[in-house]
Amino acid sequence: MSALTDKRMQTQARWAWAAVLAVLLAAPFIGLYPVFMMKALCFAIFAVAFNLLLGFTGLLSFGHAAYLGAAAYFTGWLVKEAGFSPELGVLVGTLGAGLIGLVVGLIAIRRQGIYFAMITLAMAQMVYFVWLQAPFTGGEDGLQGVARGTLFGVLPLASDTTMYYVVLAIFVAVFLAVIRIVHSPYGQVLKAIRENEPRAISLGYDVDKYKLLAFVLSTTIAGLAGSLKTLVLGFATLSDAHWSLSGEVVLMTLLGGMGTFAGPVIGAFTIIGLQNYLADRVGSWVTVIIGAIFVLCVLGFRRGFVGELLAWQKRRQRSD
Amino acid sequence: MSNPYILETRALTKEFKGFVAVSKVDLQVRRGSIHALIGPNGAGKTTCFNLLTKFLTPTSGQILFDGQDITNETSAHIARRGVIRSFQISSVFPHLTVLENVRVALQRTLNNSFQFWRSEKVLDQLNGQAMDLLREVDLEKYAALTAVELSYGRKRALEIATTLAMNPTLMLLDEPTQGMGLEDVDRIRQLIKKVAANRTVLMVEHNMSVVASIADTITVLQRGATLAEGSYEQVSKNPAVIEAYMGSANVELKGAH
Amino acid sequence: MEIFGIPLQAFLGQLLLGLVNGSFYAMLSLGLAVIFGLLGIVNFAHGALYMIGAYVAFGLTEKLGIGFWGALVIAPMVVGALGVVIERTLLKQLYNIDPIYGLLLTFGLALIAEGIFRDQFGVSGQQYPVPDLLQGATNLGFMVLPNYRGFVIFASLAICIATWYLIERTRLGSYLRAGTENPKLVQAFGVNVPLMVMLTYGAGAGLAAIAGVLAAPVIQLTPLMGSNLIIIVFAVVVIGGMGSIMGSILTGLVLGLVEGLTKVFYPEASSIVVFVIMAIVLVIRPAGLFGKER
Amino acid sequence: MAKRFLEVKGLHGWYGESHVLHGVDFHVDEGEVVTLLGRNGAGRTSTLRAILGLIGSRKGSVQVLGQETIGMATHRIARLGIGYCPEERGIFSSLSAEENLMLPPQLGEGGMSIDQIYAMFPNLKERASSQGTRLSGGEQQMLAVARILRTGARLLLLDEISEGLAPVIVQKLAEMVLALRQQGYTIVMVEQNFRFAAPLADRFLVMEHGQVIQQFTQAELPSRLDSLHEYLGV
Amino acid sequence: QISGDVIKVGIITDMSGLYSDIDGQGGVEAMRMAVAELGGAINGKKIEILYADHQNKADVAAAKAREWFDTQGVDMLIGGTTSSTGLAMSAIAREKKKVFLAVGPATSALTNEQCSPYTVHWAYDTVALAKGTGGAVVKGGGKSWYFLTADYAFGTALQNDTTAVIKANGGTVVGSVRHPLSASDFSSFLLQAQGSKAQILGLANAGGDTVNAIKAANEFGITKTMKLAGLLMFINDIHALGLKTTQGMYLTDSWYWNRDAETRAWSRKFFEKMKRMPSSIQAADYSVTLNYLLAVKATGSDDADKVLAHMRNTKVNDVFAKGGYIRPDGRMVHDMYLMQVKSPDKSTEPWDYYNVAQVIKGEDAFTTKAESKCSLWK
Ligand SMILES: Nc1ncnc2c1ncn2[C@@H]1O[C@H](COP(=O)(O)OP(=O)(O)OP(=O)(O)O)[C@@H](O)[C@H]1O
Ligand SMILES: Nc1ncnc2c1ncn2[C@@H]1O[C@H](COP(=O)(O)OP(=O)(O)OP(=O)(O)O)[C@@H](O)[C@H]1O
Ligand SMILES: CC(C)C[C@H](N)C(=O)O
Ligand SMILES: [Mg+2]
Ligand SMILES: [Mg+2]
Repeated sequence: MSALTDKRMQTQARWAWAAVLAVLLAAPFIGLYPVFMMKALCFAIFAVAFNLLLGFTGLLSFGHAAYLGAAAYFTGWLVKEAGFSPELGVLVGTLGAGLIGLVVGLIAIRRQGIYFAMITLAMAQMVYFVWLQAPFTGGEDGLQGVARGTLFGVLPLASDTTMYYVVLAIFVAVFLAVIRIVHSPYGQVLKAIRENEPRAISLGYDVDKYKLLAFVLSTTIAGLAGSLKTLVLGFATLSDAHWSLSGEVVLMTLLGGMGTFAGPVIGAFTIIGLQNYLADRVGSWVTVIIGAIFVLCVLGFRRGFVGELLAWQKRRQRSD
Repeated sequence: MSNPYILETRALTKEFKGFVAVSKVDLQVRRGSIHALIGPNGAGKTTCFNLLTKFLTPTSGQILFDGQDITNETSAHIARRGVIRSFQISSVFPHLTVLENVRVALQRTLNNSFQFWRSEKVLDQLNGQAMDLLREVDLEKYAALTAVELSYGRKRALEIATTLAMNPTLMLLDEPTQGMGLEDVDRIRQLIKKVAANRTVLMVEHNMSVVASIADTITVLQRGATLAEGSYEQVSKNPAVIEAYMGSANVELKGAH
Repeated sequence: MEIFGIPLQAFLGQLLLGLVNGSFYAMLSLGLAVIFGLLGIVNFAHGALYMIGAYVAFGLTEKLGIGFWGALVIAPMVVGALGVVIERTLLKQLYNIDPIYGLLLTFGLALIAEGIFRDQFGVSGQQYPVPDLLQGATNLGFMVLPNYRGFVIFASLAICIATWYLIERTRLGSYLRAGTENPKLVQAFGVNVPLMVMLTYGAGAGLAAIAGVLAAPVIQLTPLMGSNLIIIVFAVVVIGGMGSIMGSILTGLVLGLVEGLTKVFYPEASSIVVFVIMAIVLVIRPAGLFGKER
Repeated sequence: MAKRFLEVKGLHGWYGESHVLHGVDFHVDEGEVVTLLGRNGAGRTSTLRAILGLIGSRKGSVQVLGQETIGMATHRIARLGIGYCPEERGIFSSLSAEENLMLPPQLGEGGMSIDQIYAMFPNLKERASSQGTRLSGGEQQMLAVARILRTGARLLLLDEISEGLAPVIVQKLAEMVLALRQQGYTIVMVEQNFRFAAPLADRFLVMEHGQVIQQFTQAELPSRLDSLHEYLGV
Repeated sequence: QISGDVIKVGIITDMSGLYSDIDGQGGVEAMRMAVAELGGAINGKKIEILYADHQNKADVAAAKAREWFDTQGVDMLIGGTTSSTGLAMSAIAREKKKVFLAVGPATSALTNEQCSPYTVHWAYDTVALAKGTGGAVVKGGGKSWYFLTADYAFGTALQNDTTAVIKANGGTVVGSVRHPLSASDFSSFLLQAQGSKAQILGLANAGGDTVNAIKAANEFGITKTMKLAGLLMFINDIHALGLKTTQGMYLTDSWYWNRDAETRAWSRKFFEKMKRMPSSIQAADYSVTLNYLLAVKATGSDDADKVLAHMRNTKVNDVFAKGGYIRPDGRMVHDMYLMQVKSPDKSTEPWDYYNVAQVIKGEDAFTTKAESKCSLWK
C-alpha cells in the first residue's frame, strides 16, 4: 500500500469519526433514549477493554463479565451503603476490578490459548458464586436503588442528559487511551509476543509480565464500564457478572471486528440495539438470534464489520 | 580477563523418566571462539541447548556463565545476560516488518517496554541502529516487508540480525543451515564467521563442511556424554568419532551436505 | 457416630451424592476430552448436547411412550446424529484455524439450542420419572439411597472405562489420536480421516446425551441445565489436564466427592470449591494433574 | 517396457490464492528411483504433496498405475500403494515412537517387519516407548522413514530424508535406498543434498518456478554437472 | 386528563420460569378479563395492556419498568411474581411517581422497611403466611424447625417472619439451609436438613422449588422422620404434586377458587381460556386491574396521586376480596384463609383440593401498627 492511499484512508477515517462524534453529541436532542445510549456506551467501553486483550494481545478471556460485575458491585455498595461520591465510587470500583484482574491474571496467565479461555471462564464463575453468597451484594436480589449523586460535589447527575454527557466524555477518553496503549512501546512488545511467544522470550522479554499487564489494563477498563453502568441504571446484580455477558462481549468484539479500534464499539451498539429491539418482539428467540450471529461470524465473517471494510478497501486499492 | 571461558558446565545432566539424555557434560566454551557441538542423532545436543537456556531444567550439574553460576536463573534472565539462542526451525515475528523485527530486540535497551502511556514514536530513534544490523546481514533492501514474505534463507538471516540486536555475548545456534540450499548455506556460513568476530558462538551443526571451515573447537557428544573434543583435524581423525558419527566413508561424505 | 462433629450419616450420604455428581462430571469431561483431543475443539455445546439428550428422552417418554431404557438407547443416537450434522456442516470449516473459533462457534450453538428449548419448554423444570425397575430406595444404614442413583454411578463408570479402552488401547484409538495432530498426514497414510472425525464428534455428542438421559430422572430438566454444568466441567478438565482420558475420568469422580465433602463441612463453599482447586492446581502444576508437560 | 507407476501431466497447484505449480510434467516407471532437484521454493515439496492431494487445490492429471487421481480423496490415493515421508516429518506427539511406527495401515504385501526396521535403526528400538516428539530431530527423521517401510507401499515419496541426520546415518539411508531399489520399490525423492542423491537415482528432474525444466539420467549426470551448477549452485 | 390519550397498564412478571404457572400468561389473561368488564375503554380512552418477562431477575424488571415509564407512558404497573423484582420496580415507580401495584411479590418489606407512597401490596405477604401456616403448625405440636430457604428476598423474609411466629409460640429453630432460586437438585440440601433432627422442615420457597423439594424428600425417605410445612403453596403446586403426596398439609392463601358461588363462576370463565383454575395471584391480578381502572374512571384522570388517593378511600369489593381497604403503609387488608389439603377420596372434582380450616381476619393476618417499620404509617 502506498503512503498516499494510506493517507487518504486516514483522512476518510477521521471524517467518519467526526461524524460519529457529532451524532453522539447530538443524541439526546435527536430522540435517542439517553438511558439506552448510556447503556450502549458502557458496553462499548467494555468491548473496547476486551478487545485490548483479544484483539491486541491475542488472549481470549471468556470471563470478562467478572470484572464488569465486580466494579458494578463495588461502586454500587460504596455509593449506596458507604455514602461515597460518584467519582470516588467509580474510581475505587474500577481499581477494585483491576485488582481482581490481577489475581485472576496471575493464575490464568500460566496457560495459553484455549486453556486460558477456559480458566478465565471458570475463575469468573467462581467470582460469580462469591457475589451470589457475599453478604454485601444482596445475593439474587442485587443492589438496588443506587443514586447517581453529585459529580465532584457540583454537578448533579440525576438528569439523564447530564449523565449521558459524562458517560460520553469517559467513553471518548477510554477510546483514545486504548489507541495510545496499542501504539506505545509496550504495545509493540505485545504485538511481538502475540506473533511469536517463544521468540519473544528468547529476546529476553518476560512475556508473562507483559501479558499480565495487558490483562490488568483490560480488566480495569472493563471495571470502569461496570462502575458507570451501575451509576447509570442504579443497580448492580448478578447478571452483570454472569457468563452469558462474558459471551456477549466476545460477540460484540467479533462482530465489529477484533483487533480494530472501531470494531468493538460498533459491535456493542449493534448487539445492545438488537437485544433492545428484539426483546419484546421475539422473547427467548433473542438468544437464538445472538447464537446464530455467533455462528455466522465464526464461519464466514471472522474479520467483523470493520475488518471486512478494511479488507475491502485494501482490495479495491490493489485493483486501482 | 582472568576467566578464559565464557561458558562452562560442570557435570551437567538431564534425565527424562530414567532416560539420561545428557550425562555429566563438562563443556568449556572459550571466549571469542566458534565452538561446534556435533554428535549422532539423539546424542543430546538440542537438549544441551535447552538446558543452557533453561528451556529445560537440569537434573543435576551446574552452568557457569562468565564464572557466575546461572543454573537457577530463568530463561529471560539468562537471555538478559547476553546468552541468546536461535531455534532449529526458523522463528521470526511473521507480521511485523523486517525492521520492526529487529527493533523489538533493540527496544529492550531503552527500558521503556512497559510504558503503555507513551507514543511508539519514541522507538524511531532505534531505526538507524536497526538498519545497520540489517545491512550486516544483507537485508536492508527488505526492511519494509513483513517477515512472512521473506524466503527461508532470508528468514534465517533476519533471525540472526535480531539475535545480534541483543548484542549477545554468547550466541547459541541450533543447526543454522538445516534445510537450506547450498547458496544459502554459504551465505549463513559467512555470516556466522562475520558476526563471530567479536563474540562467542556455540553451534550445533551436522554439515561437516560448515563445521570444518569455521569452528575453532568441536565437542562431540554421544549418548549424552562427551566423546571427544578438539579442533576439526583432531576430532575428525579420532576413530571413535568416525565410528559413531562421521561413518566409514568419511572422506567421501565429508562434503555430503 | 460422628466424624469431626458431623454425623456419620450426613457425611457418607453427602459423599455418595457427590459421587453421583462426579459420575456426570466424569462422563461430560470425558466426552469433552475426546472431542478436544480428536478435533481440537473445545466443545462448548457439550452442555447443550447433554441438555438435548435429556429432553429427547423426555420427549420420547412423554410423547411416544418409549420408556427410559428405550430412551437410553435412542436419545444418544439422535443426539449423535445431530452431532454428525453439526460436524459436517459447521465444525468442518474450522479445522485449520485457531481453536478459539471452535470454542466460539460451539458457544453460539449452545445459545441457539438453549433459546429454542426455552421457547418450547420455558425455563422451569420438567420432571422425568425414574424407570420402574429402579424405583424405590435401598436403606444403606447410613442413608436411604434411591436405587436409581446407585445405578447412575455404575453405568457411568462402565461407559467411561469402555471409552478409555477404545481410545487408548485399540488401533482405531491410535488413528484418532494421530488424526487430531495431523489429520492430513494420517489421511495420506490411507486412513479415511473425514469419516473418522465425523463419527468422533457424533460419538462425543452421544456420550453427552447418555449423561443427559441418565441425569433426567434425578434433576430438573431445564434448558439451562447444560450451560451451568459445562463451566464446572471445564474447571474439571483444567484440573485434570486435557492430556489423558483416564485423567478426566478420575478427576471428574474425585471432584464430585470433594464437592460432596465440602457440603458437609462448609456448604457455602461447595459451589466454588472446584474452582478454588483449579486455581491451586494451576499454581502448582500448570499443565494439570494428568496433563503432559508442554 | 516397465510399467508406468506414476504419470503427472500439466499439474497445477495452489495454496489458497497463491499459484505454486505451473504445469508439472513427468513420469516414473515401476522400480525407478527419481530425484527432484531445485532451489528452495522451487515447488518440489508441493509436487509431492499435490500427488497425494494434500495441497489446497490442484488441476491437471496425476495417474497412479493408470488410474486418474484428480478429484480422489487423499486416503483413497494413498490406498493405491503410496507411502509418504513428509518434509516436516510428521511425528505424532500423542503416540509413542512404536505407535507412530505401527500407525500407517497396511496397504499391500511385502512391507518390512518390525525386527528388520529395528535392526536398521537401533535408536528407534531403544526409544520405542518414548513419546514420539520427544525423540531427537534425527530420530524423528528415522521414524518417519521407517514407518512407511512397514506398510507395503510400492511407491515411496521421500521429502528431504537426509535432513538433519548425522553423516553415519545419512550413509545408512543411502544404503537403504539402494536396497529398496533392489527390491523393486519405486521412489520419488526430493533432495537438497545433491551428493547424497547423486549416486542413488536413476533419473533426475530439475524444478524451477513450479515446473520441471530439465530431465536427465544417471548416465548423463557427469555431462550435466555444469548446467546443474548454474541452477543449484552445486 | 388521560396522559397520551390511552390508559396503559402493564405487568412485568415471570412468563417462562418456575413461577410462570402461578402468574405468567394467566395473570395477563386475568387482566384482560378486568379490562373487558369495562368495555376496553374509559370515557372513550382506550385501555391497553403491556406485559413483559422479567425472568425473575431484578435488573431486568427495573430496566423494563424504567423504559416503560420513560418511553411508553405506562400509567400503572403490576408487579408479578418474585419479591426481588417487586422491590426493584417499587423503587423505580417511586422515582417516576407512578402507580405500582404489587400482586405476586410476597415480601413484607414492600409495606414495611421499603414502603412507598406509590406502592400498594394487594394479595398476601410473608407475614400473613407465617402467621397462618407457621402459627397453625406450631400450635399443632411442631415445635422444632429447620428451614429450607430460597436464597433471595422472598425466602429470607418468609424465614424471618415465620421464625418470629415460631418463637412467639414457644417453638425453636435449629437451623436452615439456603438453596438457589430454581435449584436443580435438592438431595444434598435435604440430607443436611435430615441431619438436624428437627420435627418440622419448613419450606421457605415457592413454585417449582417447593414441588421439587417435596418430591425429593419423598424419594430420600425424609418424610418418614420429618413433617413438611410448605409455607407458600399455590394451587398449581398441589396440582403438580397430586393429593396423594400432599394430603393433610396446611397452607395459607389469599383466595381459593372453590370458596363460594361467585368465585366459582369467575374461575370457570378463567378456566375456559387457560384450561386450568386460577391461582390466588391471578385472581388478584384481575382485582387490582379492576380497582385501578374503576378509580381512573371515578377521578377521570390517570394521574398517580389522584388515582391512589381515590383507591385509598374506596373499599375493595369484588370476587377477590370483600371489604378490603388500603392502609397508609400500602397494605391492602383483607381476609386470609388457612386451608388443609383434602385426601384424594374427598376430592369431588378436578382442582377441588382444599378445605378452608380457618378464615383469618385481615387485622390479624398482616403486620400490626406496632410492628410496622413503615414511616408512612406512624
Ligand atoms: N522431553 C524429552 N523427554 C524424553 N526424552 C527426550 C526429551 N527430549 C529429548 N529426549 C531424548 O533425549 C535424547 C537427546 O535428544 P536431543 O534432541 O538432545 O538430540 P540431538 O543431539 O539434538 O539429536 P539430533 O541431531 O537428532 O537433533 C534423544 O534420545 C531424545 O529421544
Ligand atoms: N502452505 C503454503 N501456503 C502458501 N504457500 C506455500 C505453502 N507451502 C509452500 N508454499 C510456497 O510454494 C512454493 C513452493 O514451495 P515448496 O515447499 O514446494 O518448495 P521446495 O522446492 O520443496 O523448497 P524447500 O527446499 O524450501 O523445501 C514456495 O514459494 C513456497 O513459499
Ligand atoms: C409468586 C411467588 C411464588 C413469588 C414469591 N412469593 C416471591 O415473592 O418471590
Ligand atoms: Mg537436535
Ligand atoms: Mg521442500
